[in-house]
Amino acid sequence: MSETSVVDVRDAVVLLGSFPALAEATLTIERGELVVVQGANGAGKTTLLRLCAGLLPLARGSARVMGHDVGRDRAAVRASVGFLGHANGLYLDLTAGENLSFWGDVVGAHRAEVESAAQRMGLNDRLLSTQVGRLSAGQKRRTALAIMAVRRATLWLLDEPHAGLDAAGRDEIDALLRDAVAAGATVVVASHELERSASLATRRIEVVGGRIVESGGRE
Amino acid sequence: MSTSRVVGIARAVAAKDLRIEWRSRVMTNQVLPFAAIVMVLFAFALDNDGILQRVAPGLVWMATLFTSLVVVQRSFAVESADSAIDALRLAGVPSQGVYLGKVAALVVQLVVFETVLAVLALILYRVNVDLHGAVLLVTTCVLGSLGIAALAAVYGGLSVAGRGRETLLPLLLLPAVAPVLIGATRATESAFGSDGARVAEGWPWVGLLAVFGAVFLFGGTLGFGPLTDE
Amino acid sequence: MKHADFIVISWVLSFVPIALYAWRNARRARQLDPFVDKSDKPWT
Amino acid sequence: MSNATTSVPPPTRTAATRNLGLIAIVGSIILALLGLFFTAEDVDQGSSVRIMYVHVPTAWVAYLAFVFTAVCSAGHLWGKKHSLNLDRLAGASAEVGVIFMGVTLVTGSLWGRLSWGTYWQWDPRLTTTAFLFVTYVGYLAVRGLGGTQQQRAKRSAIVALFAVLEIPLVHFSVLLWRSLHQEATVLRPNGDVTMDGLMLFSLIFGVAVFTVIFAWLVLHRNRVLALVDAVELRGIDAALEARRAEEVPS
Repeated sequence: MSETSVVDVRDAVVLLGSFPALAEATLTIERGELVVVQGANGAGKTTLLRLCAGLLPLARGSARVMGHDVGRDRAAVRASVGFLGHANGLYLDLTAGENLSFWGDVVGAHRAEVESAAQRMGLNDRLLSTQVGRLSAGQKRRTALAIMAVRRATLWLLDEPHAGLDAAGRDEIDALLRDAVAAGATVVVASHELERSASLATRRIEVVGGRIVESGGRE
Repeated sequence: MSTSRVVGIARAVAAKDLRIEWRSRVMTNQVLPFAAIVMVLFAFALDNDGILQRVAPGLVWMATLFTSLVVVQRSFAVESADSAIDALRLAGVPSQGVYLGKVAALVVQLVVFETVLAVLALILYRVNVDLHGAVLLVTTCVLGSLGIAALAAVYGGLSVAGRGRETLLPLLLLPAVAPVLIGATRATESAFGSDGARVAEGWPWVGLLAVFGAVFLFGGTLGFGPLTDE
Repeated sequence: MKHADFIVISWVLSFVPIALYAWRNARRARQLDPFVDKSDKPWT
Repeated sequence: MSNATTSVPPPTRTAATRNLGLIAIVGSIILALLGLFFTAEDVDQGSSVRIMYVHVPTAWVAYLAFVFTAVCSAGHLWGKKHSLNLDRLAGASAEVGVIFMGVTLVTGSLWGRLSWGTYWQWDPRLTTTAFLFVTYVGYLAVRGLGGTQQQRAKRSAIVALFAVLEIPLVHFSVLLWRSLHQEATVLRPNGDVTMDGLMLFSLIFGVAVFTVIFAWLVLHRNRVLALVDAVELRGIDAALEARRAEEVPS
């Protein structure tokens, strides 16, 4: 468990109401890994992601992301983490480009950075000038990923990113995630599609009854 | 979390809100024409210059109050459509910046609305305002809008957080902005010189608006984050 | 209506809502009781 | 089930609430005797002053209730434990406050009818009372929003603090507004009544009685809210217990 580990969770217990969604889960993720988290619905996949995103309080145990404690310095954790749930968090009335430049202003990124992020995520000029409301699900997802790049998020937490996409769309997303890892990010994807994760992940883990089980891939 | 960062975020949020509003033109295509028609109809209904001049200030501010409901509703509907406001929070963007940005955008839209209405009132109801009166009017519009926007942004944020129905905003906002309605209307009456009111009498009311605006801008900056956070 | 009626109505209207609220509350308490156990009632 | 709801004492009853209840009932009877019979009629408005003994106390206790709600809300927000009990106390106090405020408005307008000749007058106190009534109905609506109990608590606490912040501003602006209208109100029924010793005592006694009633109601209501939350948690447990049983491969 070297100090450079991006995620360092030890015996974490997270309660949803009084139900231990995470019951003494332990996990470490190193920089540059692409981890796929599997498990049935309600087993705790989303809870694990939300914990790492600094969105849930810990009942017991410890959890540090990029060296920051998820409870105490929550703001620092959230600033370095990109969490993408089912909603893309975009402004439908604005164009994709305007959404990107808005986020650029919010995080204080320069114009060049915003443009390079757009290119990296395969957003051509035509798409950038289209209103988000008129984009396809896959294009919206790509815009949301581009925003993560603009935000320079070092840990990408994606909850079922492939939901609602056709085969082509899914391959595109996988390619983008590999690009993000290549560019130095660490990516954790929660997905319950078995064959999808085989090709994508450098490591696969499973959440069963609130605990984490390594299930293959690089150990 | 330096103030310059918060100001930067506020500017970005305000610019984004105003660009969305400019693109959808709800204000210029629907809200303003509606208000203008109401002003004209009032002139038909009351058909007496004396009364019209007395009523004009109250009418301008009542129209502003109800317009603020529409503007706030839209301002936060845009945020919750694709959970954009959650994305901002999840990214650890300081809520003070988001709040101040929303308030600024609301103030701009309300002041534009009030200006058009006031000009309409001046023309339709043949009210004449001297320079001193005009300064009082502008100050009242800005401070009154600030007070309304500061509270509206908080309660608007509330309706996004919980599964709040839209009916919650008027119930919470309208009683609370009563002081703005009273203060701004009295100050506007002084500016219009309606019923012999002198301009100097308006300034104490502007003081009330300033206190109201300051209190809820401060309270809102503190309260908006926890209120909209999970 | 004479003065006296107003006064009586005022007093009645002062206590009736309180009694109604208390009664409705007690009824709700009895309805909930079967679903909770002693640990949920620290006051007993 | 139906007979259980009448004969069996409510689970929220304890020695404390029983005693408080008795004191409240005895106190109310004494207050009625004092207010309706023993105290003298007012020199100007005659017997209509007898409404004062319910109108003024309920107004006072309603204000007390909303301040108590604000105190509990602040306690919940800045307390270390973010205790849900403080949140429930704030909610119970606001509910009782709204009932008392409603009563105050009704008795105020009845009294106004007798002494002013109209059911409503823009008297600063009455106007602020009406404003408070609507504001706290809004607060109770916020308590009804969905989300977890902690979310409800935090959200309601902030709205309660905003509501308390609004009271002085509204009261001040209404006072300023009414001061512009100098019409000499011949009679001001709300408290500007020349009172002899017994009348003053009865009024203060009335405030005490209604405060006891307030405490009694809030105690019971707070416990019912605790039961509601407990049942809700048990409900979630049961449902999730079933879910968990079916997932873990046996």
